[in-house]
Amino acid sequence: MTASLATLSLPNPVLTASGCAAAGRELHQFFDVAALGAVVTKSIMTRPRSGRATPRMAETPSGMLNSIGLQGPGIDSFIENDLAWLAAHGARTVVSIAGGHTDEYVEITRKLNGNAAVSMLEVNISCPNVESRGQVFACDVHASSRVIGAVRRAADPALPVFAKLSPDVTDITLIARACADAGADGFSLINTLLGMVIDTDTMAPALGGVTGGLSGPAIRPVALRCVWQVHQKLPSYPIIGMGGIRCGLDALQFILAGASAVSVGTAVFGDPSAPVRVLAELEAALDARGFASLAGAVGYAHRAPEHRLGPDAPQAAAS
Amino acid sequence: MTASLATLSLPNPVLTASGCAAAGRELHQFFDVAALGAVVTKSIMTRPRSGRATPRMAETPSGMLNSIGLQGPGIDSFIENDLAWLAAHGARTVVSIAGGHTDEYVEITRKLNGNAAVSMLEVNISCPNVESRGQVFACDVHASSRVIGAVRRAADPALPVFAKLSPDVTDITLIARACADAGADGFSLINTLLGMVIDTDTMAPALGGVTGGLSGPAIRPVALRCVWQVHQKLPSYPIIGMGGIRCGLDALQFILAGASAVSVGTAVFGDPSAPVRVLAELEAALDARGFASLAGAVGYAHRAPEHRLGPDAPQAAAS
Amino acid sequence: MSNPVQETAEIFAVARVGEYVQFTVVAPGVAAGFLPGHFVAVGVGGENTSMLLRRAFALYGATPSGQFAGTVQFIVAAHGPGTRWLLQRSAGETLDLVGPLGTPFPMPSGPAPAVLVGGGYGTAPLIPLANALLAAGSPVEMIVGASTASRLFGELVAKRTIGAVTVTTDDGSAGVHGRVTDVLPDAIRGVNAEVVYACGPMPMLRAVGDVARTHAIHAQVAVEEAMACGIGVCMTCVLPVRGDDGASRFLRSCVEGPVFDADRVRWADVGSLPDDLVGADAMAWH
Amino acid sequence: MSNPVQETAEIFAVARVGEYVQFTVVAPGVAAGFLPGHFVAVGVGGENTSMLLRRAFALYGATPSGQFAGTVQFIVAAHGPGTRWLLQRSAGETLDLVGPLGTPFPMPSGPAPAVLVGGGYGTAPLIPLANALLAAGSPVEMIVGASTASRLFGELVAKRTIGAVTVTTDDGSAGVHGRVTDVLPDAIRGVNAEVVYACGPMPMLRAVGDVARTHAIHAQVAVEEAMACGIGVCMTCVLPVRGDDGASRFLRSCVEGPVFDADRVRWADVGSLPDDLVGADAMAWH
Ligand SMILES: Cc1cc2nc3c(=O)[nH]c(=O)nc-3n(C[C@H](O)[C@H](O)[C@H](O)COP(=O)(O)OP(=O)(O)OC[C@H]3O[C@@H](n4cnc5c(N)ncnc54)[C@H](O)[C@@H]3O)c2cc1C
Ligand SMILES: Cc1cc2nc3c(=O)[nH]c(=O)nc-3n(C[C@H](O)[C@H](O)[C@H](O)COP(=O)(O)OP(=O)(O)OC[C@H]3O[C@@H](n4cnc5c(N)ncnc54)[C@H](O)[C@@H]3O)c2cc1C
Ligand SMILES: Cc1cc2nc3c(=O)[nH]c(=O)nc-3n(C[C@H](O)[C@H](O)[C@H](O)COP(=O)(O)O)c2cc1C
Ligand SMILES: Cc1cc2nc3c(=O)[nH]c(=O)nc-3n(C[C@H](O)[C@H](O)[C@H](O)COP(=O)(O)O)c2cc1C
Ligand code: FES
Ligand code: FES
Repeated sequence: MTASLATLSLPNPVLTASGCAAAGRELHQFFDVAALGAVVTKSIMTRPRSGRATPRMAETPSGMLNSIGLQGPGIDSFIENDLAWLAAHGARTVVSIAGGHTDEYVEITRKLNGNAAVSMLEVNISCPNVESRGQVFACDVHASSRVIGAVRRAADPALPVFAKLSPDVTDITLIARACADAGADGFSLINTLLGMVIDTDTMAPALGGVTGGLSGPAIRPVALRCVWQVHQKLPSYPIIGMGGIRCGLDALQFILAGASAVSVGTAVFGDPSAPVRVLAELEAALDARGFASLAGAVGYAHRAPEHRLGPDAPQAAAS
Repeated sequence: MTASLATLSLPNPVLTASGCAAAGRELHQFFDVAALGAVVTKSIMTRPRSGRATPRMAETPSGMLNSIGLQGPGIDSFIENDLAWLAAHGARTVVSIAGGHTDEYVEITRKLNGNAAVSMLEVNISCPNVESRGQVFACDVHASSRVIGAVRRAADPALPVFAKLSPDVTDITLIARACADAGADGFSLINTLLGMVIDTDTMAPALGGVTGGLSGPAIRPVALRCVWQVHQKLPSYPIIGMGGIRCGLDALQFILAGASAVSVGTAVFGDPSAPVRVLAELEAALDARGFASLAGAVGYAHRAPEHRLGPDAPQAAAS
Repeated sequence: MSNPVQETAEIFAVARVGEYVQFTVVAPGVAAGFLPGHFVAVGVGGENTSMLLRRAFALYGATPSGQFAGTVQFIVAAHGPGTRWLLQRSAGETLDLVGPLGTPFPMPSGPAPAVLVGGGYGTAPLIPLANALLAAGSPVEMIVGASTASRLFGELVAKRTIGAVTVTTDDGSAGVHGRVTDVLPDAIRGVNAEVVYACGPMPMLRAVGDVARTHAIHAQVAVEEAMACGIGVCMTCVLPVRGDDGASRFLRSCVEGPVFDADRVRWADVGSLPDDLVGADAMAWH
Repeated sequence: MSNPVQETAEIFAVARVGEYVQFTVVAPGVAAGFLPGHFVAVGVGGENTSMLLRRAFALYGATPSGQFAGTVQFIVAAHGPGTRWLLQRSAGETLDLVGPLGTPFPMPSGPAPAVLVGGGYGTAPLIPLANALLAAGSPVEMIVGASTASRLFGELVAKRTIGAVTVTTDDGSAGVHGRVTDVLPDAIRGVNAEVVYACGPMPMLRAVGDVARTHAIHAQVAVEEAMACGIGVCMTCVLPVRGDDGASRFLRSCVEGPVFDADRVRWADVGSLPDDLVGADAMAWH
């Protein structure tokens, strides 16, 4: 079930989500990481980062908040240890990169150029822009466009560059359009929603970081709406859909809304082998609906009823 | 446990949420509507409205989507039947008003002026602006400010006017600031998040309206964050907090984040007497924490640890 | 209104009936107000569930007094996660019920011959209705249909209640090979019916309405629309219904229904927004 | 790594022990890899639950072979909704387990006298540790403490295992009136301990570490930090720990712990971000 993401072709459309699979090693205890479409690694920055103070998570109804703060070893250690491990284990790797200013994104990109272990760059622009008093890049068309343009120019031309967008904006299609114009080859939708919980015992915010990112099935309707909107406005741009995917039918919703692949994030915390299970269930679901190829299902829900018959029409729809 | 919302004083801080209690009559079968702080009525427009085609709802993890489309009888019938019934039953009433353009909001406001049954206007600006190709008022500072300013000028000066904001914006504090500058006396936070579900059997959007509003506990962390942010930026403006409140401790979180009252919405669908239960639980929770008054708890979670002692300090915090 | 109450109801018995499961629960408040056509809204999933909304089930019966005083009965078919959860419950556990809800079947003012048509578990609310009609002296005929034999419900009880019942299945696995509407005209003529009552899938209800109309009698049908609240506050459960004034409006099937006069329902427009609906003109941009 | 597996585990027995409940579940894969100090992550809430995350419990024992072959045991204290759900389970039902997880207690290379200190249910993982130490020829002393008598766990089993146990309670309702650290110095001296092992609340672990340091021995302590994944992928469960190089880092308590050398943990900085942590300088605007 080949998934096609710009110039990249993957054996299947199920990926991990950045920050929910570290660099694959721990999940490899539960399933072969090479069996996935790709491993998307935790967003990496130039230097080592401590991350935020604990508590870093709070469970919420059908979701969770995290305020990890991009704890990580820095790009050099990442390349030497994590990327090498992933390559040695035959995994295709999407490297998620992050930064506090445009130059940092470019610096990381350059370090990754020419590394055969990298299949794609996912640019996490849900980071505070240190040059703009901490405003998140992804919340501003200009900042988003500047980072994506710079990464696209710096990156090996053969390497697809996907912009990972935040749902915390008035119109996600405007940000997507700006990124597309700046050279993004596709989109990863969505990052977490900003949320918070107050601990009613301490009567203070439950997270060390006060606010945190909301993920899990709770946000799935919002994620699906974002995929739907961006696919509608920019139908030729491939999308990696994510946000609360727990089973094959959840993944199918994203495909039908316009995603060419999906990432499984928070679900891994409850079920470490969720990504391979979702893959098997998605394959069965597509099959049951008579789709000969994944491509035939991508964006299918956008078709007007009268266009649901035809070469790609699943039997279910034709009957 | 008096709640104070600008010039309005309510016997307690628990209200219904607009669109989740109709005009009180049906809930009165389960509890006395006069026992609540106030009944917030379904958003009313000038003329009768059919609302959207069905299906109008989809259950989602810890949430639901609705695409009712503001079905309602129009302001005249509302005043004659619903408002009269509420007054006859001793309920304090917050009338939620909606419109497709500024004049419509003004027209409704004028019709409500001088009606003793009305305690407050809640201006639902999460409506498409027909003069701006359907862009939602609440997603634009100018449109928001224009509507709120016009309603404030048209309304009886003694009647508090609250702006009900949408979370689907890049920075809700900017919209709040614009509404405050235009004369809003306070805020109702939040309306639903835009979301969607795709039916994997029909492979088409599950809702007649394609997208719908996400409500319920799933959105509580987002709602709480919005209340926190707006209270932080505009501490002197009272807030009615809502979004996924199901029990007294949920309500307490909103109070601690800065809300002076709360609305219980979707929870009513699972438990018709949720509002009175939430009220009893909230009272007990405040009591257990040693708060002598509701006012002492409003925004308490914003205090730095060293300011948690003092006249309003609950015993729990002082020990 | 139906004077609904919210009750924590102990499950008295759970019994498998064909593909369905019959619940008998102790809910005196619900039982007290019961009339045929009422439904209950049942909380599903237990504490900490991700399912917020109640599930609606037509009441199959209520026993306000006597040996099983204060019990009500309803029939559950497996559908999605909520009904799956219900089907895993057993006697002694409790359910959270709100009911009785809805507008019941209108009863004729005096004795009046009637045909009752049930599709699948839709037969359930017709059994207490049959009893009430018979008690009022009305001759009753009953047709019970389903796609296949295992999906039939209530044919034995119906036979016991009324003396005779006509069974149809789409696949011929039981009774007459065909649809309920194939045998309805004969039944109407046979008993000289003045009214038809029906409960079952929407296409069936529509077809029953058509047959009734050709015989110039009314059909009172109980519809099934997805409901969020079940008590009339949310406006999700509407369908387009013609009023006395000739104008059509979206009416709430949970309070103004679930029983409607089939002739008033605009079947072809269910699931769309007809232009001539009251207030449809105000829907620009919505 | 601990070679964890995911297993659907039938509950073999549920037994109340003071304020706690002891679960014995059939999980041969978990049992196979068990070493003292390992924990399991248990799914809670069942199908359609709103609780996404697993709950961590220290393993109280595992029986890889013999009569109860393939079972593991853990102790659950009531805390919030997840543990409340667990406490409602009964034998015959199944649980979803991932384990064994974490880095177990390091064992001395040869026989070495040790003191084991358990606070509340923290005694649980120390019982299999005591057995392992005794089997390796190490003399073992054990201190079991709690705020009050009903919160004690394992004092009888400890006594049976080791021959003697010192009990403390903060309120004096059982054993010595006081804290575990009040009796720890005597215990260390009594057995001439080369190492202390502890599991219990964070302030207790810190205090145990302080006592051990004054006696110039190591304390290996099992911490409890809120965990989202339990398997090392999410970075929620960190605490600041000094490394061999003298530099401090946030380490994951689910894989690099839960057992740490108390001297390496920067107790005073747990819950904050010390400036000198590796990578703290990169945290502007975060
Ligand atoms: C007035 C009325 C009477 C009913 N009587 C019976 C009965 O006697 N026996 C029986 O088995 N079923 C009956 N139903 C249908 C029953 O309510 C649904 O099968 C059930 O709600 C499905 O829930 P689920 O979680 O299994 O499925 P899901 O499809 O997962 O449900 C998701 C959501 O959609 C709603 N929904 C889905 N299908 C329906 C439907 N057909 N009708 C209403 N809501 C739906 C659910 O309430 C829920 O909120 C009745 C419905 C109504 C409205
Ligand atoms: C390594 C380890 C071993 C443990 N061993 C035991 C044991 O043997 N017996 C026992 O009763 N408890 C043990 N705990 C604590 C137990 O995991 C928590 O009490 C439980 O997760 C609380 O879940 P809840 O839903 O009841 O509470 P809630 O407070 O509602 O839980 C909400 C969320 O916070 C997390 N959380 C809350 N408190 C804790 C805590 N103290 N530690 C970790 N996560 C927490 C939960 O996992 C959950 O994700 C252990 C924890 C860890 C990390
Ligand atoms: C603990 C945690 C850490 C995350 N870290 C990152 C990250 O480093 N970079 C990133 O782009 N997204 C990160 N995310 C967001 C996820 O990749 C994903 O976009 C989001 O969680 C929605 O998907 P889900 O609901 O399946 O988790 C993180 C999410 C979680 C829960
Ligand atoms: C079925 C339904 C109808 C609603 N109708 C309105 C409305 O007419 N006007 C309005 O301002 N908000 C409306 N809302 C939003 C609620 O008032 C509330 O802001 C939102 O649902 C969040 O609160 P909750 O999670 O407690 O429901 C509606 C919500 C639901 C679920
Ligand atoms: S289901 Fe809410 S109004 Fe009918
Ligand atoms: S709990 Fe996820 S890394 Fe430790």
